[in-house]
Amino acid sequence: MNDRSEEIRRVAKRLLAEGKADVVIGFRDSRLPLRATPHFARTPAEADQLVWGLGCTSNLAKYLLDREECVAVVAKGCDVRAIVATVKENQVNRDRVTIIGVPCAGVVSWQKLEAVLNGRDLTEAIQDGDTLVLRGREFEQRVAISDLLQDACRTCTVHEPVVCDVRIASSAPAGGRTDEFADIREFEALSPDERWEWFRREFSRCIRCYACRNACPACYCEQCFVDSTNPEWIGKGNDLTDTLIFHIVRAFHSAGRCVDCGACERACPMGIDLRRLTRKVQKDVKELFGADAGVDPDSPPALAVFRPDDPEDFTW
Amino acid sequence: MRKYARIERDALPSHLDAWIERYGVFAPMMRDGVRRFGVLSAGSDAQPGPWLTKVPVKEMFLPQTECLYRYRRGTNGGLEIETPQDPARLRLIFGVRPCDARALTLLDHVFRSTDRPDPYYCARRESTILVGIGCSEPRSVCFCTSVGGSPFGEEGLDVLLVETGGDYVAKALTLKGEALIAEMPEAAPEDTETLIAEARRHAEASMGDAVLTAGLKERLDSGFDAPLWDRIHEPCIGCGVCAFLCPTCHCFDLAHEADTRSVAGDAGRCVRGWDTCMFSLFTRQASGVNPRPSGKERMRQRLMHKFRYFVENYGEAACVGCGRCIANCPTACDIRETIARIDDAAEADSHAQET
Amino acid sequence: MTDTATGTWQPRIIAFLCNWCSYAGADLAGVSRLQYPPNIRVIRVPCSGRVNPLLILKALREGADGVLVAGCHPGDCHYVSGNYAARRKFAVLKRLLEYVGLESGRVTFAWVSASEGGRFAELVTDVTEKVRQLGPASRLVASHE
Amino acid sequence: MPQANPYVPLPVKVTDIVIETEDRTIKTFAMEFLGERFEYSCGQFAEVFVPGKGEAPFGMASSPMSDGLEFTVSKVGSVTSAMHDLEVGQQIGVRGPFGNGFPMTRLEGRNLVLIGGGFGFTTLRSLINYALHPRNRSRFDGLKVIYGARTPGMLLYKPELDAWGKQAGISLHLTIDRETPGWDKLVGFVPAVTERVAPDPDNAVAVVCGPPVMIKYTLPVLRKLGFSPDQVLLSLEMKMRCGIGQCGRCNIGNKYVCRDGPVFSLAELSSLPDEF
Repeated sequence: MNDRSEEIRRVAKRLLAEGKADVVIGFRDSRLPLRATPHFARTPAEADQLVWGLGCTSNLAKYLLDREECVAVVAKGCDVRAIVATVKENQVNRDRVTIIGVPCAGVVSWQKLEAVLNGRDLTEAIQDGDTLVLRGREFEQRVAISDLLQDACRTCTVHEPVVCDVRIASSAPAGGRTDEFADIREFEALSPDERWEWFRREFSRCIRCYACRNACPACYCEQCFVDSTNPEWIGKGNDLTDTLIFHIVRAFHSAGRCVDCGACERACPMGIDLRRLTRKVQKDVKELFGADAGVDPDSPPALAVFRPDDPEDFTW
Repeated sequence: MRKYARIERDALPSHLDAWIERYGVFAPMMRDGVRRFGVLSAGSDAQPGPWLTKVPVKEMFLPQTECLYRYRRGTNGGLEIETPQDPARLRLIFGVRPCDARALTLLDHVFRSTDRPDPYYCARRESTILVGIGCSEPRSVCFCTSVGGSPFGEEGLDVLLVETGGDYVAKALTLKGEALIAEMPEAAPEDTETLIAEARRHAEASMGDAVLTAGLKERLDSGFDAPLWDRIHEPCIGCGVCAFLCPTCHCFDLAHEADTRSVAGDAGRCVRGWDTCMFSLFTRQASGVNPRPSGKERMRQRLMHKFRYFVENYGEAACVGCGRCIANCPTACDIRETIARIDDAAEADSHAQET
Repeated sequence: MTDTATGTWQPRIIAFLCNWCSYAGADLAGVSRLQYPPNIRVIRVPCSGRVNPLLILKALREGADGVLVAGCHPGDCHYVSGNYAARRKFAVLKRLLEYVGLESGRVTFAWVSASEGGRFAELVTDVTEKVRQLGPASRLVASHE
Repeated sequence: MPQANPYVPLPVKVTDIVIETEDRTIKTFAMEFLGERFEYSCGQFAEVFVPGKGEAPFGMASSPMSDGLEFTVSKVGSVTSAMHDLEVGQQIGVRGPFGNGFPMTRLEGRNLVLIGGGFGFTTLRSLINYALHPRNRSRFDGLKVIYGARTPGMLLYKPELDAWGKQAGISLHLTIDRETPGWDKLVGFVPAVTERVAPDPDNAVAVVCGPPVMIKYTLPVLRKLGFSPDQVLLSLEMKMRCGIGQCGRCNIGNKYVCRDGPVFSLAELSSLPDEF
């Protein structure tokens, strides 16, 4: 167990004992290497199961929605951004949330891990500096952690949480870099036909399981438009057009709200490049309105406000 | 006819090519980055690997979406219905894992061995030959042996292939299977059985943790209102990954879609698509009332259906231990742990009653 | 859509017009006997801010060859700021739709005031011509396959 | 003989439409099969398909002894609204029959106590007409019917109610919620009226169909009158799609309401999870 896990447990037990939290939401190990599962600690014994590591991927801000109890939440930089964004949208009562901020240098993408394993069964993963030693029944392979980090972590600008009530000490790199959206610009440079072909093909493997939507801390509508029967915006079958509209609208609904935590992408069992849509929206909101969700607690969500001189070169 | 045959590794592609001449042949392959069953074309090498397809073979029988019929109004307003043609060509699915094949026998209870069989499912089942491959290297998420299966299980298959020293032996399990291997070099029955038994023993011994399913149904019988359900669903985000990638989950929705080019819905189709009790919409009524209003009731339903109701109706659980739900859950919920927690809760409960 | 009588394709364009300005502008164009193509199907909405992007996608899904959304000029909104809010939404939406490969010209946003009958006729003429050049819509149209 | 393909609707033609209630929200549609047909029993249901709109399940309102097929439809959603727009002569589709229907072997030789409220009366009407048929009347003992609606104008099947009222072998107790000029029958909610009418549980079976709140308050009355849980039958309403126990939507415990129900005795329901 690492120092950060120990510190999280200590903090969790203190918050529970002091009555500052009824539940501490964090992670505990699952039986799979590099995969931690969200954990809801209400007793000291349960708090002792809390861990921190490369497999702590879920965005725990999701679990703050619709919660009556006083909560303490173990939060990475992106989780904190999501909390800030949802607090602004009045979905989470900040007074009832204690943020245990954890500086984070990135988490592992299990889709990337799956690709590296190529069908081999992983039974153990041990961190050795910047490297992970992956072991299975008949193999051992060393992989640079940076090659397994999920893409969202590579462009992360908030290794250090922007807000927190308790900070877990760590040697994670402070701050972050500026996201240049290089991948998005590259895609924009393709022809419309090429983009359409990519879009159709990439999303044709969607199984409409809605894991992307359900993992996203910004998706909290009481009734999602895909579930509406009157009006029925899109069919309930699996017409590719309907799948594409679902993903367009999901991305659009994230405008000015998406914190690019990558929760959607790592939830996708089919490995769809979902961030290629959400990041486009994120980039445009930044370019058009100079806004980035969840970074500044005091600025309103970008699409909830306007300026008289907003760009309108897109109009006829 | 012979029941056992030998297939040398190098000879497998030519057998596959021969089958391709006679059948539509499907095999596990990477399709757009996802390992699933796809059409095998002549000349491709489909050597089985250590993996399990991400999407189970279920999709070959209950596709994610399918048209059940098209309708249109004819002249004088008559309702004309057209159902899809039954598959003309026999299909051969190669490389099916025993857990997936066994799952089909469970689906048969629902769709086939009933007084109102599903014609679409049945047509596909009846026109398909299943060639399975035993799992010499079970993965760490596998628990087929805990739910009545085996890495070398034979249920549902027409032929079982077993890898041995780089080559394969084939065991025909049905008449269809015998016909399939009729032209291959014969293998000695007793030796082959010994070899398969040895491979099976070896694989079963290397399985991961057993999941205690004995008595699980009884614990669920008395545990509908157990406090455990308030907690167990907490990490679950209510998506459909576990159900959609489960080889035995089979709930579906029917939708009637009017052709947008038709006038006033005079033409359209009835579509069936995967659905799941994990979605809130599944049971929500038009009035807004939902008999299973939260994640708690929905997760309980899925587990109860698998390990209690299905057992009551058909004598076996609706789980084959393939581990897909474990490997693919976005929040790493583990059905093995869930079952263990049901056990713990039942035990704590019985202790409480004693004292 | 295909005109069954002549067998030639004619663009079918859904136009969401704000009640206070653009609809009145269309009215003025009509009263002034200004000529513009008959390819638009007008849906009157209280404000351009009312146009949920889902309505645009729904129109495309159901086979519209083009969608036009028109509202009051910025600063002139009957509800003070509806069109300002709409402007932000549509800026993002239009970029996103074109990013995934929808042809530029399928979806058009414009400001037309009640006094701009001429501008309205020009707008419809131009939008119809652009859609005509693009041909029948296929992207984001429900396929029913 | 059930249909070979349970998903394909059989074409039917609307032969008659009766507006049942004063607010015009409930209509009864009579239909005839145009080709293949199915036989059904009381309490079963069918999926009615309106092209361009979809399907919705309805209990058969007609008696199996009659030639045609009747459904009484309350206008609530898109399919039912589309049905209300139908005209005589139009063609739609029907697939079925689905469900267990009323268990005739358990009803035969018994005193039938049929308690209905509002729109829930439709399948009871099928049963009453079935039991009153000259070929069947001797198969059942007494026939006591308690039926309530908000107002006289909201009662369904008015001509039949008049006829039953004059017929021997059926005792009909009609009630409305509030005193209304010109109404000379009972006044009060169904549970209270049931208590007043006090059907004798001896050799009786009660069938209760109506809105949830009516059922909720009627069941304790029956218990008080001495009806045991297996003497009380209910018809469940649940979201249903396929009709043959496969799509999973109406699953409760190890039962599927569409296949194993919709008719359950109170005794059977008590062994199922409370998810309906």
